[in-house]
Amino acid sequence: MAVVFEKPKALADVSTHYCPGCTHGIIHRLVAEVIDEMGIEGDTIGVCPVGCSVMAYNYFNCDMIEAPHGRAPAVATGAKRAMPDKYVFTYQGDGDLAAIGTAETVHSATRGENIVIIFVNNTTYGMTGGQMAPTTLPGQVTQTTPYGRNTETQGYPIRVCEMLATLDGVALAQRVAVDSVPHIREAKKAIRKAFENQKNKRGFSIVEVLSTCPTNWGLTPIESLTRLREDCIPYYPLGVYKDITAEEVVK
Amino acid sequence: MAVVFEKPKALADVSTHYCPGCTHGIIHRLVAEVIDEMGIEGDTIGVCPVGCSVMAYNYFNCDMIEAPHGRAPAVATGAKRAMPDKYVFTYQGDGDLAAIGTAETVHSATRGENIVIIFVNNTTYGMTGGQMAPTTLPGQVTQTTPYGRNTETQGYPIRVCEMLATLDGVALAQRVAVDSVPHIREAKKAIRKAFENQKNKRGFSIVEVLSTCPTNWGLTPIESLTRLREDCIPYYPLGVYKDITAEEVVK
Amino acid sequence: MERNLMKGNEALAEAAIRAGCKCFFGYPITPQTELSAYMAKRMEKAGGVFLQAESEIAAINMVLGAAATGVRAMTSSSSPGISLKSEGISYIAGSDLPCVIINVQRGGPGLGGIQPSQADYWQATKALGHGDFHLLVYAPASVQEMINMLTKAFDLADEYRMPAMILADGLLGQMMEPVTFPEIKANVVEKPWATNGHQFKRKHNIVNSLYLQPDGLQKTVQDRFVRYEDIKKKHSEAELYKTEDADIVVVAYGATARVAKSAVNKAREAGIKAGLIRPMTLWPFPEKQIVEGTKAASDVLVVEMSMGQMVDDVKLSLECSKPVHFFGRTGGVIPKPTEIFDEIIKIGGAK
Amino acid sequence: MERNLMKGNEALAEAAIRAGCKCFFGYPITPQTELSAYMAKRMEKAGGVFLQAESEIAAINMVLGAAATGVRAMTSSSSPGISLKSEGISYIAGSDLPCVIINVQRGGPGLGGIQPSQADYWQATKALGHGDFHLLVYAPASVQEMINMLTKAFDLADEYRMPAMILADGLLGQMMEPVTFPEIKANVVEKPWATNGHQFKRKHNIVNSLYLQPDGLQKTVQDRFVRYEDIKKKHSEAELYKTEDADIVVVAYGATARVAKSAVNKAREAGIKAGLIRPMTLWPFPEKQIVEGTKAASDVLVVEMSMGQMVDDVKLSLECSKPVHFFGRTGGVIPKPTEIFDEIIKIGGAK
Amino acid sequence: MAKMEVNFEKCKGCGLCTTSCPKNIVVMQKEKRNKKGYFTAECIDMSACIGCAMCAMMCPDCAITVEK
Amino acid sequence: MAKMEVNFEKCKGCGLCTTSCPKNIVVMQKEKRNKKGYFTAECIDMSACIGCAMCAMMCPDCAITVEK
Amino acid sequence: MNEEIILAGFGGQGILFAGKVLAYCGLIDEKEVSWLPSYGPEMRGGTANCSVCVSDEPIGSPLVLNPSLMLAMNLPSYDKFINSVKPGGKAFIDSTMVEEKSDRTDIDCFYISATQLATDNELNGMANIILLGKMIKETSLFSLETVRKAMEKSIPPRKANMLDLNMKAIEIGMNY
Amino acid sequence: MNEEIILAGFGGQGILFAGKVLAYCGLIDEKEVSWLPSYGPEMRGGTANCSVCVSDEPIGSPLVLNPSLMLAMNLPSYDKFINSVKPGGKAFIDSTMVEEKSDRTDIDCFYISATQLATDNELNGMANIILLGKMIKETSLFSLETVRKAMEKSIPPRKANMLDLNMKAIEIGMNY
Ligand SMILES: Cc1ncc(C[n+]2csc(CCOP(=O)(O)OP(=O)(O)O)c2C)c(N)n1
Ligand SMILES: Cc1ncc(C[n+]2csc(CCOP(=O)(O)OP(=O)(O)O)c2C)c(N)n1
Ligand code: SF4
Ligand code: SF4
Ligand code: SF4
Ligand code: SF4
Ligand code: SF4
Ligand code: SF4
Ligand SMILES: [Mg+2]
Ligand SMILES: [Mg+2]
Repeated sequence: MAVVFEKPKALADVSTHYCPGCTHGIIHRLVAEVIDEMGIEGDTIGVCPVGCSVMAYNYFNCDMIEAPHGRAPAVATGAKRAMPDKYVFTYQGDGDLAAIGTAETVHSATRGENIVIIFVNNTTYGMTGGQMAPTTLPGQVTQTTPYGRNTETQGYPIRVCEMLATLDGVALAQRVAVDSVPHIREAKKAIRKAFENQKNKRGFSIVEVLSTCPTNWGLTPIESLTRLREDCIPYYPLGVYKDITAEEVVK
Repeated sequence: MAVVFEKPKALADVSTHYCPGCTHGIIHRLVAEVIDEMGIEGDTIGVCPVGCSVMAYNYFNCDMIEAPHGRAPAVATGAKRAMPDKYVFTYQGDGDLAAIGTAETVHSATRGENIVIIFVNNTTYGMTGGQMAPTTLPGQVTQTTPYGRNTETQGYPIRVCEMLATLDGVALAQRVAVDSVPHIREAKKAIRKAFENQKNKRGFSIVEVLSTCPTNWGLTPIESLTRLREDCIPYYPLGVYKDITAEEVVK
Repeated sequence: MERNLMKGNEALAEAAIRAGCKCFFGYPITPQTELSAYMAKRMEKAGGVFLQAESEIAAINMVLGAAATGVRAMTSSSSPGISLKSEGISYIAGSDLPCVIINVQRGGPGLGGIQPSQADYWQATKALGHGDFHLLVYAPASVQEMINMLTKAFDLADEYRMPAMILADGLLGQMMEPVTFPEIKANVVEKPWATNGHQFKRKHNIVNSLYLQPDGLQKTVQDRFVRYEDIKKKHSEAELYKTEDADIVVVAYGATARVAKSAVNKAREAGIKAGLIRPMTLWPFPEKQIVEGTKAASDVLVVEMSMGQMVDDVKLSLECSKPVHFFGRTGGVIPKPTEIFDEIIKIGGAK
Repeated sequence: MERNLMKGNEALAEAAIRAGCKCFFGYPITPQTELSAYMAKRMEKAGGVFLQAESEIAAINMVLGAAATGVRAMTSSSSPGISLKSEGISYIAGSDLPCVIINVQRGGPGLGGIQPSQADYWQATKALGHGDFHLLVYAPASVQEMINMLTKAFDLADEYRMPAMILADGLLGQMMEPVTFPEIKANVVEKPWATNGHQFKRKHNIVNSLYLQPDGLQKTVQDRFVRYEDIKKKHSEAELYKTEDADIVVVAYGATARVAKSAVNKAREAGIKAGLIRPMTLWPFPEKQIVEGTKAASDVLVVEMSMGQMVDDVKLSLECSKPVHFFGRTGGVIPKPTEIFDEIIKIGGAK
Repeated sequence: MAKMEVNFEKCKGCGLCTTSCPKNIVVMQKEKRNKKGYFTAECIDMSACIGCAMCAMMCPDCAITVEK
Repeated sequence: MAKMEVNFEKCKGCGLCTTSCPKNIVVMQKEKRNKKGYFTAECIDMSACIGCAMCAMMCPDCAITVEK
Repeated sequence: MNEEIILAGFGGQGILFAGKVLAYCGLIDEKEVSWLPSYGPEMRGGTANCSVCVSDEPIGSPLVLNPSLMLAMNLPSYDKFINSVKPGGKAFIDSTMVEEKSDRTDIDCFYISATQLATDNELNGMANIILLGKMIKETSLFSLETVRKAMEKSIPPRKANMLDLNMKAIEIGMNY
Repeated sequence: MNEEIILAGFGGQGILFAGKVLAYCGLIDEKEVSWLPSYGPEMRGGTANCSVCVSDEPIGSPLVLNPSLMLAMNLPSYDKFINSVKPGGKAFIDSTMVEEKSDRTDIDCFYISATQLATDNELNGMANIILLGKMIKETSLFSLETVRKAMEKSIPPRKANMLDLNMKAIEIGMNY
């Protein structure tokens, strides 16, 4: 009998600190699988800022840099500019990437910085106990929107892929989800494409992954998958918002 | 004989520090004319951050707050939330609004903050002596792109109106120019619409004004108008990128 | 009055609302998240504004904007977030605006840890941003004191037109203790300088920190320092505990002072004449009280949850006239009463 | 070697390139814009990276990323921009990364002015961000010294794995003086900790400042402070000028020291035994040199372009054993030689 | 024949794997807690397992290995 | 009849007004500098002025007043 | 009275709530009290614990290092704290969750299958309170009256219906 | 030698360049020198000026407050600095731009219609150098040889063709 599925090598053999059923774990694995498949673990530098995934440096086996909250794209830019032949990726939450780090996100995108951004959108600040994130859905109850997010006073969610797709430097902007095996397969393909883009010096690639936070959503892990499917995906439609390689093919 | 044109009352009767032919002066006047026409000088709070227009507090006769570089939308948010019945506007340069202040810009927009943003895009950092701005055109020579902006290493310009138009909180996103009298008339109409939006609590309105910087462009004021027309407008097409009142009419 | 259990973070929020705070702008960070959460629940009902900003920088600049219009405004964060606010705080000070800033300190530098710390002392008292300026800095040591000091911070901030800080730590922010809320008379200060719309009734107001002429800037700074001198004279505060006859005086503030007090009591039980000075304001630093409280003492022991930041201020207060020892824990480690007791013994024994 | 006129800002840039700086990330601000402009012209040709960041915060974090990979990296700004970098600097210190940061100081607080100032002394030496940490701080007083100190800053930063700062001001940044560039042997330090791809040849490296266990964080901080002690012993620097027999010793650094030297010369001409101590490193502070240089003195006069920030360090160095007077200008005002001379006379006359 | 194996100590008892098995043979047991205190997942009919690894793909903790 | 007037001391001599006059009667004089050192704009044929204010609309310094 | 108490278990087991009830008991009996939770990401899927002090004297550090009373609801918590209990102290252990037994002889250990008891009595999620009942019984720190008042204070008004269930759990613990 | 010099005028009149030539003269003659421009937004449409020190001794503050030599190319600059000139000092004034005359008797004022001269000699934009020529003539600070070398240093290679024109302007000034 042959092993058809096991932990990828680029992931350390340790138990993560993530809550049971948190899909951060699935997304970690997908990134690690791509690194394994491309054989680039020795040439990869990961950048993780603050958020539930802050300790990802203990989970990925490639070299890792821990970045200040929101600044991973800047840190990645520094690393990539210093080492243009290495693969540099960031792994960021929605609070990190779309709130405090908005400027770094937009500018690394418009610069066409040749990096990969894995953007984990779980519609809340997981690490700090479930406050409103820029991506929190209208009406969603969080620690700082105890009566549900009121768009009148607390504004509207940002659809990051749609926004970044307006920028010339972006090579790939795609939104995927990890609520089911077919979607997980799609997510992995997108991540692979992003890393291939970096290999081929095509510029900035972002893969937005819709993810769960059972703990702060107040749902079981399985209920969380349902919410992801029924509430989040409709608001954040999955799909490719920009893909310059597709354009190359089409034209 | 009746006066058909004179300095608006909301502008102070002083000589500005702007370079000869700098169109900041025209834009100041348009804002002041709208304030006069709406009779709201006594209820208006202007917010000017750092940039050539940093001393606008000496030029506008309404109450004025000087904001840190890039933070005018946050300062304006604070003022507006504290005084919801006042008119609050910011007056920001392209370095200010689209570089260091990107996060504040995007978030005041997505929040639908009920303020007016006058965004003066002169494709450079005027105040500090003409460095590359996020809006500097490809190939444009500046102090920090002495060989012309190379998009390979220095990235692509941001088209702010196009980007912000993807956000739900935006009521108006319009780009105008001040290179000719017809365009100046259009610019004033847009500014008026923005202030009317605030009056009617419609949310965030931004008017991007393509402007000149003869000093740092190394051109005469008249040559600068030509550049505005021939180089800038084609790259930054004038027009309405979002207007919820128009949508209301259309639907 | 009824005593209730309340978390430090929540007590600060409730106290702010009662002190007439009209605008709160925050950004989540451990260990002070409960403060925002409380505001989110109560502020709107109390007729005020709660807004979660996109970042600490946005939050402090929203405070600047709100404070400029004359309302009471507040923000709150923890160490890394406070660093991010430093430019904005410098602007607020330079624009002579009143406001209150909470720092529920955690271990640093960098991301550090989230456990209690006092390693932002220098930042708070000497250099919260560029340029010559100060904040009022209050150092509470109990949940009740957080409430009392917050009220005072708003009042003095308004009176002197300057930012005030509550320098707390994770221990104080997270713990629950019994508290009561005194009836608060919000000290209403006229703010003729506020940019709230001139209504054609006055010249336009300008809130600004820019002075292109060095002489002009120098003059505003010097004028501000004259006000600082006045504050130093009138508003420094410290608690003196068993210092009258103390041979060894411990100086400690905030949560550390609680532990130090246990150690002092223990030392007294062991027959050692120990005492405690607890600075309650860190700026202005209670220099006179330090001199007063160490009159009988041969030695001074400063205890901090840092590598030693207040220790210089104690030396300077004493004009280096007595040996000032230091015992510190950092990175989120809380000193134990026995450790401080041992230090007291060591100093006593070294005679 | 040929002497050429060069602006301070440009000299810093050229010196960095020669010292093997591979990455420069900046954001424009007066009065240091020429530094970026020079880098924009030369860096790429020299095989390095120049990138104008979208903000000071992005710039310092790009430095963090580049430094993490093991290359020499630098950024530059002026006062408000340095405040914005403070979180990032604290992270760099907390991650034990070497880099060089330039602060061409201007008047504060807030937007302040753009003329020379020394009011960021406390920030640079005590609290450039939250938590317990220090930077190496060099205070050049001439364009030539900017070049020399920059090289040293890179070398020591690498050796001790910590950030180093050149604390200049608008006067030094903007002025031209004759300079020569010494042949520089870039001190190549092995960086086995660098996150530059492990190539399956070693365990993965981690650059990090997070320690969730307080004990772990305390230990790293304490270990860092052991290194600091070593630096204090070996690397403090000061210039002593006519101090051997001086009754009155002026202590001043940077541009102010130039003016002070003129005043001291004037005083000597007038028959007053004056001398000058010029701290060249501000952290570590040259305590021994202060003691040494004031041996003969009855009085010490500290002169700063601030409301008095270094004065405490001088007092502490002397253990308050001599009267330490202060004369300051702030907000961009540069003290005049005659003003300092008058102060010297006043102190002398007060005897 | 295929085989799926749940690492007893790694499993966090989240149940996600149970949602994805096309054969519906992955369930949560209610008998024995692991050291962390979780009831873990298990395969109740290994002979029905087709080795598709869909359970494993859904597992956030790499607690499942599949052989075929 | 209409009248345009250039405020001599306010004018910065930029020339923008000269580009917008439909009657082409606004030009820069080369005789007299104002206190700031600028040669200013002037109307060379007031009788042709139609008071359209297009010159004034183009002026960044509110240096032109138009009456009609 | 000077009790230093640690309560520990998983997040979700009601550790912080049980601590709060204890603290309110002290408050009602006019003691000095403090309550301090562990906080931060260690809560994510890890252990949660809190320190409660109840004393006649003002409380110094609210952080308990060597508890006189300890309540443990899972193995990691038991492992972490069992050896820190003061000699002469008491430990209350949920034996449904913790199979081990301490070999310390200088403290009293009480093993209560609280989680099982809760399930059996349809009091799911109240194992914490059952353990608390046992603690109150064995220490006689507070009267049942005090505990009831403390419960009233601790339970938010909109969950008032939980009061009786909680008191039932207390009794089950006291009668164990 | 210890000259403290201020040169002032509009931005664009070549004030900083003239100062740089002076500083290079000092450098070539092995003096201590410094050059310090005014900087910042006051340059926007306002005045530009610079301080140059040339001395046998190390230079303290490079900021000149009371110049021994002053060169003014517009009215605001003239107004700003004329009264700060040291008694015994010399002022060189572009009389095309500045119509006023100083009534100070303790300094020597030279009025040169430099801008006009530049136009007349097809040396547009070199009024600064004409004034500099006059200053060098009246002070005998540097030899023509030194000035030529300084020009070579100050003019960037790609503008080398400007050298002769500049030297012509110097001569016009010297012969005025
Ligand atoms: C400057 C700063 N501000 C705030 C924080 C606190 N903080 C840590 S993580 C985080 C947000 C986490 O949310 P997200 O990025 O969505 O990641 P998630 O935990 O949801 O995966 C915040 C606000 C911090 N560490 N630093
Ligand atoms: C924190 C901070 N960084 C940098 C600066 C310096 N600075 C002042 S204005 C400016 C940019 C001006 O450009 P822009 O916003 O486009 O306005 P313009 O002058 O072109 O009208 C910069 C970088 C500053 N004042 N504060
Ligand atoms: S808090 Fe939410 S995002 Fe964080 S580990 Fe737990 S479930 Fe995942
Ligand atoms: S520098 Fe440019 S933007 Fe600034 S005032 Fe001059 S012309 Fe206008
Ligand atoms: S491998 Fe496929 S069939 Fe077998 S248990 Fe897993 S999901 Fe079911
Ligand atoms: S998905 Fe993994 S962790 Fe969750 S129950 Fe299944 S095996 Fe256990
Ligand atoms: S008002 Fe019209 S016609 Fe008259 S000068 Fe001006 S632009 Fe020309
Ligand atoms: S546009 Fe105005 S400032 Fe310019 S030349 Fe005409 S009148 Fe003068
Ligand atoms: Mg999130
Ligand atoms: Mg601009």
